[in-house]
Amino acid sequence: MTTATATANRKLTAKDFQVPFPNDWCPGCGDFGIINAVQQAFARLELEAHKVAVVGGIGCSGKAPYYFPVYGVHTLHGRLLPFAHGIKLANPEMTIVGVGGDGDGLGIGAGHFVNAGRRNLDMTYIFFNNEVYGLTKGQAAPTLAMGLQPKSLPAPNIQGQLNPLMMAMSVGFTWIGRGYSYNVKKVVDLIVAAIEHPGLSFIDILQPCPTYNNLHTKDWYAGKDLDSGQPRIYWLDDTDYDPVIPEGADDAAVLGKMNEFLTKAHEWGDEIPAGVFLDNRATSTFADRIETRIENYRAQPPNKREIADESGRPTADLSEIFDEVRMT
Amino acid sequence: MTTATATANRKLTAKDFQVPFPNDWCPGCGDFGIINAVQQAFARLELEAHKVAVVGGIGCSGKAPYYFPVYGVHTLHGRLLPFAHGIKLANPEMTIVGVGGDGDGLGIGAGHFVNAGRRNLDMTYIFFNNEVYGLTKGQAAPTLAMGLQPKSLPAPNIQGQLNPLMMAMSVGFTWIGRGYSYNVKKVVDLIVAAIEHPGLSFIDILQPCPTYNNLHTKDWYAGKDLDSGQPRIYWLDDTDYDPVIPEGADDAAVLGKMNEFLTKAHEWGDEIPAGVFLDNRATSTFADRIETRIENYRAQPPNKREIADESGRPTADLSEIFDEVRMT
Amino acid sequence: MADRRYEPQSETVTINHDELAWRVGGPQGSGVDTAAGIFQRACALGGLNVFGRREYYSNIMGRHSYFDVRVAHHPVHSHCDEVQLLTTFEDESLARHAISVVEGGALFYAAKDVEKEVQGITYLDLRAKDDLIAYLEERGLPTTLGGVLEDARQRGVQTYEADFDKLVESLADQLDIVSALAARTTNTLAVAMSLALVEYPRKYVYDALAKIWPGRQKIIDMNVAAVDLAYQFVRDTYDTSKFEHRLTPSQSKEPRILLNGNQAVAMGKIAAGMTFQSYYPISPATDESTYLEAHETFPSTNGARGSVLVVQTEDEISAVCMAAGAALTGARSATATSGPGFALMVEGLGWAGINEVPLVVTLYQRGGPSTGLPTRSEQGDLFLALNAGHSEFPRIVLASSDLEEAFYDAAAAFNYAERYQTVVIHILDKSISSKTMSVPPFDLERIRIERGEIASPNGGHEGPYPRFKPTESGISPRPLLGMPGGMHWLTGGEHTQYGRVTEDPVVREQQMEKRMRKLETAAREIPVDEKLRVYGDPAAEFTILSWGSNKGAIVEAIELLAEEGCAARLIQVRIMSPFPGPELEELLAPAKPLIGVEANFSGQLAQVLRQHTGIACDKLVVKYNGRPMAARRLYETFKTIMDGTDETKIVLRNPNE
Amino acid sequence: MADRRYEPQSETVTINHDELAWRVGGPQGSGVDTAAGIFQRACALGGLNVFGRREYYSNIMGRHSYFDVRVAHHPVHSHCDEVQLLTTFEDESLARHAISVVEGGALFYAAKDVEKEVQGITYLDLRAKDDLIAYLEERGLPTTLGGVLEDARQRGVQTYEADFDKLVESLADQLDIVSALAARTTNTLAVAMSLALVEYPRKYVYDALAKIWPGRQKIIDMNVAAVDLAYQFVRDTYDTSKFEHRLTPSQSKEPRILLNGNQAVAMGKIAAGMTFQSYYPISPATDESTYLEAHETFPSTNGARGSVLVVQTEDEISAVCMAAGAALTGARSATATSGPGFALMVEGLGWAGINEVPLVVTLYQRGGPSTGLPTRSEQGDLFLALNAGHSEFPRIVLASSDLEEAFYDAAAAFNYAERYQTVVIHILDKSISSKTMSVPPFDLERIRIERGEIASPNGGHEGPYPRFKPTESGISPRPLLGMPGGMHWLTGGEHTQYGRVTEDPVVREQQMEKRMRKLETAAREIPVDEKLRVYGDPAAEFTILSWGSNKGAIVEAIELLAEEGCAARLIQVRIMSPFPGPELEELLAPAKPLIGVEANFSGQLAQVLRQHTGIACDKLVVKYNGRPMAARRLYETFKTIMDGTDETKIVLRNPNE
Ligand SMILES: Cc1ncc(C[n+]2csc(CCOP(=O)(O)OP(=O)(O)O)c2C)c(N)n1
Ligand SMILES: Cc1ncc(C[n+]2csc(CCOP(=O)(O)OP(=O)(O)O)c2C)c(N)n1
Ligand code: SF4
Ligand code: SF4
Ligand SMILES: [Mg+2]
Ligand SMILES: [Mg+2]
Repeated sequence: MTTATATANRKLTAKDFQVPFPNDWCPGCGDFGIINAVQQAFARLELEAHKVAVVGGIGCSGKAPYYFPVYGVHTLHGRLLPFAHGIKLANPEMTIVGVGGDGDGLGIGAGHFVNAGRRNLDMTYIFFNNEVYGLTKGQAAPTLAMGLQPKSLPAPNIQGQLNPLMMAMSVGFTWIGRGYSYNVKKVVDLIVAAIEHPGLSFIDILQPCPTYNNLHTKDWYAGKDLDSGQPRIYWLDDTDYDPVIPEGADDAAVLGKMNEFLTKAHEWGDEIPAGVFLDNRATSTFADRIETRIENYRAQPPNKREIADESGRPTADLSEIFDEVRMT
Repeated sequence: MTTATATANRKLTAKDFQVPFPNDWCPGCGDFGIINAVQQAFARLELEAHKVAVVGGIGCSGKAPYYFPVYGVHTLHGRLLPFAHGIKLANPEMTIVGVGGDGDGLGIGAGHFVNAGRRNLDMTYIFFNNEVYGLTKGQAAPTLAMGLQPKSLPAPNIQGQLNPLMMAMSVGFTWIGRGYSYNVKKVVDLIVAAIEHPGLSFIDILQPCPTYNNLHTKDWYAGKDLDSGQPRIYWLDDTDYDPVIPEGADDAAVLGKMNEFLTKAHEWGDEIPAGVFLDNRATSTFADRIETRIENYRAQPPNKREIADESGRPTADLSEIFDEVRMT
Repeated sequence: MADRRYEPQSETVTINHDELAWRVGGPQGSGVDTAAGIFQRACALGGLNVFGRREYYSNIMGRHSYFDVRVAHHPVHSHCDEVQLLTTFEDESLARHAISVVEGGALFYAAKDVEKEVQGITYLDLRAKDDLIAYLEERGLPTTLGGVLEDARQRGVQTYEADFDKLVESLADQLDIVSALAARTTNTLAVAMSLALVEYPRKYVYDALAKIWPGRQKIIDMNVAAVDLAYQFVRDTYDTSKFEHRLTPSQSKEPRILLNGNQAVAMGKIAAGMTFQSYYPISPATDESTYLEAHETFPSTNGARGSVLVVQTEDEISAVCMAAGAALTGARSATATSGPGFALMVEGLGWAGINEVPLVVTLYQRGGPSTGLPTRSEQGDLFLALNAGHSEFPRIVLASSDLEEAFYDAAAAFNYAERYQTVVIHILDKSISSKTMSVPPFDLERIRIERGEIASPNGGHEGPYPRFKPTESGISPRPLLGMPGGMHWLTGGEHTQYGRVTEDPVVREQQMEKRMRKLETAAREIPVDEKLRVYGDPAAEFTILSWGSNKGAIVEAIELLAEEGCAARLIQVRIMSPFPGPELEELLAPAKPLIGVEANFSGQLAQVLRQHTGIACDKLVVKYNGRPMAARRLYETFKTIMDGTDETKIVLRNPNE
Repeated sequence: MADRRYEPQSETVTINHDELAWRVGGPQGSGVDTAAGIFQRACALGGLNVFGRREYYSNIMGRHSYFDVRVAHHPVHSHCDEVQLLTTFEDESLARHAISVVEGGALFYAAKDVEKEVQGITYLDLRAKDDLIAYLEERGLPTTLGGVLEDARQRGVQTYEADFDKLVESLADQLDIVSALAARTTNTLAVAMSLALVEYPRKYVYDALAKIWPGRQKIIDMNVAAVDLAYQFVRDTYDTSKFEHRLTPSQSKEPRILLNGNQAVAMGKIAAGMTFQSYYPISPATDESTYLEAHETFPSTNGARGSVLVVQTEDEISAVCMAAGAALTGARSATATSGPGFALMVEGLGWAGINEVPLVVTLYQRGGPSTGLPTRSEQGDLFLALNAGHSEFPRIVLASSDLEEAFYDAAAAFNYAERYQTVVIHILDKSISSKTMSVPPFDLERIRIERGEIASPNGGHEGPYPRFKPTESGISPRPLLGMPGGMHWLTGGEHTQYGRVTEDPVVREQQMEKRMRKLETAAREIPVDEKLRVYGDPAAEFTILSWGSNKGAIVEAIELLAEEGCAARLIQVRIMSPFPGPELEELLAPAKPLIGVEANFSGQLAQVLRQHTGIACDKLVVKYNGRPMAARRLYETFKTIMDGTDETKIVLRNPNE
């Protein structure tokens, strides 16, 4: 395992973003496809490993950071967004990818999810949507539809379902996509686009959990139970759906797009749309906004500012501050 | 102050729901209108005081429970929904009214807001929307638009704005309205309807904070700054907007209503809609769902079940439970 | 001891030949739990006493887990670090546990693994690999599982090879089923081979299968066939004479139930009349709540069907607030969690404290800090349980040490909560929660439900009800939300007797004093036998102070000492708040030496003891590798102390668990 | 003492006539803060030493607030329960505080209030009303403010009536402005009347106005006119000879800044090079963060503009996690909160602890438990600060006692955090945060920034960086997120040296021991003078053990004792973790009696002392009504103890604050 850096004579490959440690997800878990896709996306983007942080929540999904030779941060249940925000705000040069479960993100972490939307900080949040709490053995996640009973539940789910796409849109995520973990190629494209988007990106990944979710399995997504036998998932880029809110879009344009989004996000059942749902280029990033307060924020971000001279003396000059309260 | 109970020869009035204690909101605060309205609504609904709990968050708004001679529960910052849920679930006979601020509900409390939507428990949540953190002296609430600078902020707000109506709809509240605190009459109607709705109701109340919100003042809502000089607020019941999703509505109907809702909820500026935005009668209540698991839930709710005989012996009969694990 | 790595960890212990310490290991999800379940049930159905200990990774499939089962004619309360019989069916279990089989013991292994390099075992921790390889190299043995087996043989262990694939094939042939299906009996085969080896009557194994898969006759039949095959195979294949242990069923057929700690607590709660439980999933607490969910309704002596409303919340903050809300209505209400979840409940506990809400929180400690060792055990949360909350409010903290206490304490917690109208934290740990034991069915006659002082507000007062009226005991009659005439306010703020917020300094003092007085009342009223218990020779000077799940192992260690004529006693502290300082001062006066035994880094109980009494432990015996203590290791340690070791802090280590 | 209610609370104290204890009260939002600000600045600008104490309700407008200011030629570190001069301009302040004016003192009151019934004062607490009415009735006085005034006169207090409405009218006339505008000067009028009474040169008042409203000449002019009017009015109207106190400016013009505790901490953080602070608003911590927001950029000796990125988060959980995330990149990072917010940070602290993140948390204690007394003071959170988190990790807990310590400790906290790579909790309380003092400008030369061991990973290693490599000190060089070659993992789970999660028992022990070793290292390295400080006569047996904001009052009390020839010393504990047990054992050996003084219910420091050393305090002097201790009350209490009282727990009460 060495530092992944593209050099003049060598392109990076997914291998550069793999680690020689065993992985302990269940055989056939949808999570594998996701990390494969992330590895490929990193390579395609030619990221320097030390400038990347993969920040995980807690859950099977939350273990994903262990599988990249970058800065891998396995945080607390529901808290990947605040940790990721802290890292990115203090070191804006880093590429931040959040990886977390649906329980993590919309159960215990929902408050951060909602308020992260308000900031539009430049990072990508990959949401592992398996409809269950995997690591605690199969309880209902907030993404599980009411009335369903995956195998660990003693009775059908009595709580309603949240639609992660709707949630992301309602709170202000500016790039929203959906992937399917067994279609790695498409997921790679989504991740690349999400990382390239300069604001807060969200990817809902439909991630079968063969161990606990016996309802929405690989076969189900493949439509094996349907008369048509056709896969349930179809791709928005094969339709004329346009996810873009262009820079400077007016309110009516934004509202129009939101309505289209809503209609698409609502689709489920025999036909499930995937791909890019929203690409909002009209909203400023958090870094832009910080610059209105701290002009040299990008040049002198919190992690870079020189705070002491060689002998450890503070560089901060408090004379102005003292003057405000100076009496004699 | 006596127990408010309507008798054959006397109708209840708002007075029956007032208390003889001083109130310490700032003069002119929008909160006064809200409690007046709640008191009138209680009277109109002829509620028995002991069957009502007003559950508050923390903030100026959170103090509202002190102003009713019912069970008044002043909880923790952001936690009114979990406490309210606990009370209602254990004693389903009670009428529960939540009263809390915008910071309380969509800042620190956002996670509960989101997940309460999944349950559709029969209670009413009155959301005091003043766009600031009143009690901590005027910081930005999550409802404050980006770029605005109410007087306590040292610089314009750099975080985005959440739309409470959108939020409530996205997560599953089944009755959603908006009021304006200086129009008490309309607020009374809204509260009555919200309480009568058998599921989770949400009322966004535009609540001027004369002390800290110098932008959206009574005058502003009255449209004094507009060329027209007309009030900004208009009422949906004066339009042909229909908030109802009827019982048994199909998916397409639901989606259609959501789109209409979205369009209305998005309106802001010179014309601000208020009134009933959503009245969803198609979703089952949490109590209905619990009954699928515990048949006698309504007759023997947690607070009523007889758990001991006169001599304190448990009524629970564990023989079946022991039998499952009995070896010899 | 720090570098005693892959090596036998204890003196060889003599355990009677008619009892057995058995271990089965395998990858998570491969049926290890089922195997252990069959084994334990077979033994328990034969009237034997069973003690099971489960170790597993925070993982769903693939990582190593194992089960230790001790079986005896007398009750057993602890596992052994070393076992007499080990069953493995893949590489990792053999590599990890061969070293823990005692001289004269035996192990089963899968034929196909012999050539496997230790280095190539997928999930074996690097540290463990390195140590094992070094151990084998030192002894000139090949660094393969073959080397491991050879070492075992050199240490006097019988090694029995089994070709599980072949056995599965024969079973498939015999039943005319596909091998994939037959392969599901691998764990049954392994268990049955163990039981065949100790010549245990196979009818109990049949019965066990019926218990495990009630009503699922096809599966039972297939497994019965597997049992027969295994018994046959052992008889035909092995020389069993070298392995002397034999297990005979017991004549006595006292009633016994076999269950784990999570279940015991759940049952205690049901018995106590709990009607509401909120929870957010977290190991090792989840199983209690999911058990309750699966037993949401049950019969009731009054004819009506009883029930517990179990609500899965969005997080632990919601769980604690919801439970508190429910408790206000008079419902007996609780939530269950472990360290990280409890950490999130701190603010909610304070609210319940100042509002005098009878709230029960069941806290299953696991390895920490932070996410720590989510599926391992530690007694690390005592400090937090005692101090969770800013400023001060009275709380009862109650620590159970075994399944019986877990049951009765779970029930008692509600009495304390309602009597003292405050937060009760019932502490257990992972090792109790996943420990299985055969115990007499719990006696509901021992439970009396006391609901504390409930107001009857219709007695004619005017205005709001003085819910928080200062009293001498600190306890004020409480109206339940919904009672006519009982209206008052509740607030996290300091308040008047009506519950209205106040900042008046005098009222503040009154309320603070009123609340804290409840702790004195509780200290006065709770019987000393509930506060602490003494085991062993009460007159002994050699005194062990401990709490919680260590009890079983300590008591057994004391018995071993007693057999050698060494007197010792254990003082088990059960109520941590109000801390029984005065009682302990008296009891501990003659202690010499005083030895704190705890499964945490710094001896938390010992520190709390000193905080309250000034008494310091002379020695501290601690274990913080996330695994429970074994009786015999404690026995050895106590001997070392009796022999006059200089060490004041002795860390129990066992790299092989 | 418990029923000593509305009554003078102290023996009449003699304070030199050239110093002054002054109080101003009024409804929140009516300008009390401004009034006090003018008064303090006027005094400070005259070279006097100023000490201000602010009391206010958790309310925005209308509830009672008051400000105590002590002014002297010598430094002052404590307020007085009794004052010499009281300024009021409405009913409630007069009703509350008249009783606290000493014999020979004076008060101002508004003419219009005299007839007002005590019963009719809107926000006066019921308890306070009842007590005041009973007091007046006992003395045969009318239960009106007239009665209150009459009582004051009987007690030898000068009462000066002012018709503020009339004064405002004359001002309006004089300046030709509307009365509503002129009425805004009411507080200036009140302050100026006080200063006129003590014949303080009015030019300092003018200067104070300019300081308060820099650049707002119109407002200044109006207030200058008000000052003149008030001085004139006092001279014309009152017989000032009966009030003997006079205030003269000081000749010495040593440099002084006037600020409060929140500002001192903020300045310390800026000086220390903090570049990131996350926060969620909460009293009494908010003001620090909003001060930082308003001073987000500042000049820097290296030419570049310095800055602190301040982020308002959605809650305290986010605040602590975000700050930890930022700290991982090498940014000096902190968050500030108070009890309820800190309660929510417990899980996050554990994560920072196990990941060895240099994270500073500034904890402003307020009255608890729960929401408690949000704007009042308590030292109730020591237990929580020491024990927040399940299981164990090393933490530094540092408690400041005054504004200077607040500044230097705020800076030192980052050195500790980075040196020991762990969580530092810097504890203060509401009384420090809102205390204003004139102090010498802080000396940045006393600050040296030490960044601890930072890795230089490009030094040629292979593979992930061994971030958590066990070392003797427990400290391992840390790469900052973003450094080339420094890649490793971070996890709340137990981990290998690379930060990968592990459940290996041996690695677990190594990491646990490595982490906890840092505490020993810190205990060894931190100079004793940082750990604790001794005041008074170091040879005295009479020993007071205390911490935090009580220091000022205790030191003054000791000085008063010394004046009478009674020797006493204070031992102030500053570092609470690692607790300086050995140092204290030595220091406390001759203590007789040992008296714990704390602003909490149960003597938390005293208990921590006992936990670590076995030493118990002989007496406990506590105050838990949410208000700080006054020097003279402590002095009286110490005298009682010297006189041999039997009481072991003495509660300081003052119903009139
Ligand atoms: C504060 C806290 N509460 C609970 C847990 C226990 N826990 C671990 S993983 C998990 C749920 C994981 O579900 P999800 O986020 O959907 O991830 P998945 O395993 O499905 O990928 C929970 C509740 C925890 N670690 N921390
Ligand atoms: C855990 C916690 N954090 C912070 C606070 C401090 N606090 C009190 S009120 C408040 C904000 C109130 O704002 P909002 O909810 O909008 O109510 P408003 O005062 O505007 O009605 C905050 C942050 C608290 N009480 N508890
Ligand atoms: S439990 Fe489900 S989500 Fe977790 S690893 Fe297994 S298959 Fe994947
Ligand atoms: S601060 Fe604002 S919201 Fe609070 S009481 Fe005053 S006006 Fe009302
Ligand atoms: Mg999931
Ligand atoms: Mg608000």
